[in-house]
Amino acid sequence: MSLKTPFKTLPQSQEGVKSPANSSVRALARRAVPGLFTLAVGLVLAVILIEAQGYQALPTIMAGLDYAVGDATSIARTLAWGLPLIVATLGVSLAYRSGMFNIGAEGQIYAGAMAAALTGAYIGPMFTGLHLFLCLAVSAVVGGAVAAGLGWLRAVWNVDEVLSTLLSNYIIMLFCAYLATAPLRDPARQSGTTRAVHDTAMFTELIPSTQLTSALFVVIVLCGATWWLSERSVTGYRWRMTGESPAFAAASGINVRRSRIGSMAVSGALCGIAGALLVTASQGRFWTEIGTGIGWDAVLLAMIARARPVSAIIWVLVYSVMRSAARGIEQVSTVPSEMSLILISGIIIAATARAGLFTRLAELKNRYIRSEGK
Amino acid sequence: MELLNSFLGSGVRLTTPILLAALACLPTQWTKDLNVGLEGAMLFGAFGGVVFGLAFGSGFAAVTLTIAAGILSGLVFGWMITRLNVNVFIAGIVLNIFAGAATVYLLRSLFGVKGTLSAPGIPSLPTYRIPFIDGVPILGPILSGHTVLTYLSWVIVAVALFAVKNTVLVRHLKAAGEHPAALAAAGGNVQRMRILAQVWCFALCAIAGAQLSIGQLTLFTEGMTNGLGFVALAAVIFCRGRVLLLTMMSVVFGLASAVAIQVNDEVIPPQIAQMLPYLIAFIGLVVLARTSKDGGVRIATPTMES
Amino acid sequence: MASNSTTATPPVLELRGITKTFGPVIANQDVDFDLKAGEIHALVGENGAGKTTLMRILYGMYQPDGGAIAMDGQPISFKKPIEAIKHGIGMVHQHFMLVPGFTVAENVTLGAEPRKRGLFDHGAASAALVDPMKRLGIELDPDTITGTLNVATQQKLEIIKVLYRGAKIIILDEPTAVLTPQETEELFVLLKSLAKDGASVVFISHKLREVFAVADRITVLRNGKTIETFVAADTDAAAVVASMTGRTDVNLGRVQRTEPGTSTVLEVSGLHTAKHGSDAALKAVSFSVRAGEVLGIAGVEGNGQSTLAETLIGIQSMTGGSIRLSEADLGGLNVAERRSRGLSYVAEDRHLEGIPLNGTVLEGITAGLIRRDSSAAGLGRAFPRTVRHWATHMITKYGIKTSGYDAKCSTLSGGNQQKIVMARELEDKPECIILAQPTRGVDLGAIEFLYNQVAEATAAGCAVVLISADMDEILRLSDRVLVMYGGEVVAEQRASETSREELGMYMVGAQTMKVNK
Amino acid sequence: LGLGLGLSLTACGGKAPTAAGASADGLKVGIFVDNAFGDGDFFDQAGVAVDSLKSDLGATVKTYEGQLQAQNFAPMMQDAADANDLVFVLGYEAIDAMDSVAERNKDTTFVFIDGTVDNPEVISAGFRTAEGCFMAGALAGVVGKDKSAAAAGFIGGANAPVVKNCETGFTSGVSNVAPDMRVLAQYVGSFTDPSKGREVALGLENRGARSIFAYAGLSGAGAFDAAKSGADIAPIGIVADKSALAPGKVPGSLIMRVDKVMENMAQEFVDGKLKHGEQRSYGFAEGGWEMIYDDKLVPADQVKELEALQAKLVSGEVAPDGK
Ligand SMILES: Nc1ncnc2c1ncn2[C@@H]1O[C@H](COP(=O)(O)OP(=O)(O)OP(=O)(O)O)[C@@H](O)[C@H]1O
Ligand SMILES: Nc1ncnc2c1ncn2[C@@H]1O[C@H](COP(=O)(O)OP(=O)(O)OP(=O)(O)O)[C@@H](O)[C@H]1O
Ligand SMILES: [Mg+2]
Ligand SMILES: [Mg+2]
Repeated sequence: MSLKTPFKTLPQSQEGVKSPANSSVRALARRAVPGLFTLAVGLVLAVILIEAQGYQALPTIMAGLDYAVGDATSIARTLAWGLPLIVATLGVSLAYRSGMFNIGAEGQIYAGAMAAALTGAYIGPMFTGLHLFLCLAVSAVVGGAVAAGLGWLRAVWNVDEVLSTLLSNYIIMLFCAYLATAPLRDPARQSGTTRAVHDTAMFTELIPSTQLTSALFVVIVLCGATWWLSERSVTGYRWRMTGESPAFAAASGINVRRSRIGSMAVSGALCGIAGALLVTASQGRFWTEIGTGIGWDAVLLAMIARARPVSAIIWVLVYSVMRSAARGIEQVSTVPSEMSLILISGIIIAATARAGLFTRLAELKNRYIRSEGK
Repeated sequence: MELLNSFLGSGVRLTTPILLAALACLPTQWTKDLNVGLEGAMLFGAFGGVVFGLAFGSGFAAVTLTIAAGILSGLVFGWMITRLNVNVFIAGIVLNIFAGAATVYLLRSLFGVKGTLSAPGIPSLPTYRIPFIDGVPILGPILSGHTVLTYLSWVIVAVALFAVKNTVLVRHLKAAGEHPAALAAAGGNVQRMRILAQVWCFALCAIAGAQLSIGQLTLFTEGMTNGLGFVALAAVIFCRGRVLLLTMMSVVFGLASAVAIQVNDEVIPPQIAQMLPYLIAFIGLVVLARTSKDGGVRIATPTMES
Repeated sequence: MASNSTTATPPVLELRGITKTFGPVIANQDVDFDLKAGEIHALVGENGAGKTTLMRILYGMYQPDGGAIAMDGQPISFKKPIEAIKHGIGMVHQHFMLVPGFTVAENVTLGAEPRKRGLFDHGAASAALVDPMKRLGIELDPDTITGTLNVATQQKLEIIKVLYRGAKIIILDEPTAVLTPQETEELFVLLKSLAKDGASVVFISHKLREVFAVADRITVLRNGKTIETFVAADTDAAAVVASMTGRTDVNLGRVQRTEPGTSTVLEVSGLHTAKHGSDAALKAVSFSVRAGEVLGIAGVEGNGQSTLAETLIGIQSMTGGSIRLSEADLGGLNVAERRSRGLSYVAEDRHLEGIPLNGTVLEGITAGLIRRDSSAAGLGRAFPRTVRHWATHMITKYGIKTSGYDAKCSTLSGGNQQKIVMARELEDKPECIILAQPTRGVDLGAIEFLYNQVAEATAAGCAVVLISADMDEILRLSDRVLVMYGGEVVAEQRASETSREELGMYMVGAQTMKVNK
Repeated sequence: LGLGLGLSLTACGGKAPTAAGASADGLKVGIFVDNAFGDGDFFDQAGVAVDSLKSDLGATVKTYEGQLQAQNFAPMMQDAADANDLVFVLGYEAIDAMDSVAERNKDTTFVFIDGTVDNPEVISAGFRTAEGCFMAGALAGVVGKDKSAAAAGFIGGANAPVVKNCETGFTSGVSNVAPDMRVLAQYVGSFTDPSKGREVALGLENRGARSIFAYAGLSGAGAFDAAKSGADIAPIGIVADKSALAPGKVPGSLIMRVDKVMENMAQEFVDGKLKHGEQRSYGFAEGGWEMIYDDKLVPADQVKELEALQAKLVSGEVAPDGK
């Protein structure tokens, strides 16, 4: 087979050939432009929003950042908040890569949270590691099954998954709400919550009163695994090709149905685990609003990260810091914490519009220069 | 009979904002720039209705100014997705999130309140009782006693049905979506069509929102659209560009919500009843994909490239 | 230079020194072109030579960076297509500019709709088609949905559109790529009659036979520059090819191949399929291909060739019959399994099935390698160093012009994209390869290279099924030719014993011969 | 850009943010709500206490809004514990977070409002919901009788136990004053959807209810709005005086004196009389509930009748669950 031809004598890929030092510096600078641009937009927006409320912008922002990342405890809290979101965002990204727009993250998170809450409360107590594993596994299976079912509908019956996943959100969330308020309600509670899980189904806190638990390690492992699966592995290649061009994938022998269902299953499983983390690393039980909005956050962050795992993780971290900072700002001023959502909206639009904006500007400049020349 | 009347009246009222939002979204589906930000646009509309209503003390002024603001926002949104190449799907989701946050922020900044803005100064749109029909069982609650915006939504349906058949504009809108290069090569203006669709979308969402805040109620509540935008979106995706089907779906959703409200919690738990519109849409989607040739065609394709 | 400066009639249209760049790419550089009333002027050049760009500038779709355009001696510049249309310029684009969901009448009148009281006038729209249709001698129901028409009819619709707009200057960008010889002939008759009526035609094509059949003058572009303008009657194909490629040794005749072997590799018998999409369903298709043999399959598009290709590789399922590859039944196998048994496939739509358009060259070229390499299944690494080196090797071996294997496939030209496909499929060392439209839109240099690769593969014993709409391609490459019509094989001939004209008769169903079933 | 930014950062004035751990002397009180203020209901009633706590006790008061983001509950609760001596917690969803934080921060006193929590570190202040709703029911019955209504309407936000409790009290209240009157109960399925609340109210009106009591948060505002825009229903207020929502239509309101309870407890805390683990229960007798009537809509004799009934309820002569 041609693989065995002596490669060593072949020229390396052309990239390696041309890279003098200063051009790489310039390339780095060019790469930094988008980041700086969005940062600047975010900062300007923040200043406006804070000043509009009658506060000094800089000290207020600093106070917020101090609250979010000021010391180890703050960082731990901010990170703890972001953990489930990271997992969910990676899950959504994974499906996006195979062209499956899993807008149903919210529903899958709820399904996973419910599954973990029930496993944690009605099974056990038992050895912690095992119990936690069981919780995560069950929620992964439940979230995965939901998503895989929707993926199957798309792959085999051609049911548009954008709409089916969107609708599944409401169906699942309302069904979970029904379970939590009626048959599976904790009788000791006045509102719609399930029973508390056993202590053995809770992650242990790493830093006291930060909610940063050993779930961190689970998330790190999941990050690594997802990155490998999506970007490096053969399966990831098949999924990406399916997303890129289903016709190409089919013609070159990739099982498109399997890729679609498989990627949805893993995507749903990750969302399910995100839900499980909400229970086992934080709430200790399911309640009707346990993950409100996380699914949509994940969808948005996955899109803005263009479904690339590393970029998704970075975006989630930035987002977490912003949310946390806004909570801090709310405590020291009357600036509503909704500011963070306004900011992130602005930043995302700025990031996606940047290229277009620059082309428009360049166009204007050209037109100007041309008119000068005439 | 009383129960039926109340159910029908309720159904019509609940249908109105869904129908308006769905009609708003329709042209954006024709131009293949499906605006998924209906929820957000409606929320701004509802907010605008109350703010302008308070400022000018008249329902008419409130609706007019809200529509004007909608048109302006539509221009900006359209400019972003056409000239700045912002992905319309991302922009739509961002709009939803942005509207939720910005209305809260503004509510606080402008009025210093949280949650609900309810003031005696907020005007409400009058309802019209049609003299003879009003008392007729079934027909009465359907035809009589609604706000001008409800009747407007029916007029828009009729106009849309007519326009699809007989206007050049709708043809260009559809061409801009189905084969933009063809329209451009034939001398049409693709960008103008795409922007126009968004302007229409925002203007009608403004009306839908105003119907919520000063038509049905006379107050504004944070997040008062409560998922209506997504229900409307489902109707739009479902109808595949056809006005009549869109109208039917909106009515079905409206009636399903009415059922959910009227049914007793001992018969069906409220959560399950609330699920109804979504379940209907879901099952309909599957049936559509199985039975019709274009059922499987996806229309809402978010794209990932930058 | 066989320039036209001596001719008396002043040109209706003159382009002087046109320059257009796309970022770093210079698409047109100082291009001169002129057009006279009543002439058919062919524009030829290899892929990426800048033909389309030049015409788009003329049509107002692009703004030139430099140069001037004059019409009837008056300087003009078009900001938008509509301005060009108003000046009587019509363009039939390389890719159809028809809205599939619209009716014929709606498509033709798009952008210039007849109105009554501000509304679309259905009656007038239908009536407006009558005259252009009469001029072209065709009949079409104005209420037919365009998407349901076959390509040839859509092509005619494009011309009706141009005529409807009252164009005096008609640009056709590769209009014959999707037409049969007969349809091409019809088109030429039409163009000539239009020219006789005083219209001027710009005709872009890669097929020199066609150019010589129809054109009065021929302008050659190479690398964005005007090389030469020939008077068609005073020159020959070799001169034009030399001008296009800058080489004099391009082979335009039959490709040199070794004699085919005797053992049967692919055996298809009684193949039936259900109807799928716009292509015909297969009815009792039977044939066999020997090792080292090239079996050409000719036919008008839509007569089942695409279905045949997709059924052979396993994308479409069959409803009856059998496919055997070296005695093994491929019946219930999926694409991957068929490929593992030694079947390869070059898809007809390169951008859709051939390559991942937004993927990298690496991802496109290694598809087969990754599928074959079982050790990498599942969670293993998709692109270990060996695979990347192999890809680099292929890029050099096949002369693929790219900045590296990390380049996006969409940044490559059509010919280079096709080289990726061919490299991938041929390096699979298949027992049998199905080539569907392997050189569609590929320039002469690349075609020659690809043919040689096919010849090499047959020399190594590979059986080839060559499906092509290009009659020259079939006659240059194949040993035997089957003609398909309506999903059936209606003729079988040895390539050396038949002619374009004879095959053409079978292709349009005017004649059938008994074929062994 | 950088220059402009710098200028705007320094030049623009405005208040400085109040430092996070400001160490003013005196009592420091935190109020944590699991959702947010602005519900026009329970949480806002607690918010009423802020001013009086500041003025009467000279306390510094900080508020914390969980905004139903469960993940934030524990960290915010921890912030509240760090910054305050006394923390009032409102909202059932925050119980778990409060339990864990209270156990870790024994030097901070946590008071849970409107519920009973079994935790030796937390003080519970429960409201006898059925008792309060009983009087709302009695008012509904009286008003309905005047309009010779066949039924009284009850609108619930969700089918949760507290709401069910209230429905029970309401029903017994109605039947105590108007034994023949039916009670129509309907659940909105949300505490934040006024337009649905309005439709439910209109539905109840259609089925014969003339007085309506909405235990449904913001969704209840829809019932008032329906009355305001002409529906023939008398909406009864809950938690606060709701007459402004439908002027001239509200016969009375059942006021939940969350603010008073909080003030009193804060005073007791200052006096050192508050013991961790205590479980208190508030009704009309303890000043937890209070009825106010609109004397233009409810004649004086009826008010008297109702007040007498309330006295019986307090004395135990009448049971709120109708037994
Ligand atoms: N819109 C564009 N953006 C960037 N580059 C372009 C664009 N259009 C054309 N080019 C580049 O301009 C050059 C000329 O392309 P053009 O399409 O005019 O060639 P052509 O002669 O029509 O080729 P073909 O025979 O393949 O149709 C090519 O190198 C191509 O890469
Ligand atoms: N909008 C564009 N942006 C960048 N490159 C483009 C663009 N349009 C065309 N090109 C490039 O121009 C070249 C020629 O374009 P063209 O559309 O004529 O394709 P082609 O090479 O002729 O292929 P085909 O065989 O499909 O006609 C290709 O390299 C293509 O990548
Ligand atoms: Mg071209
Ligand atoms: Mg081409």
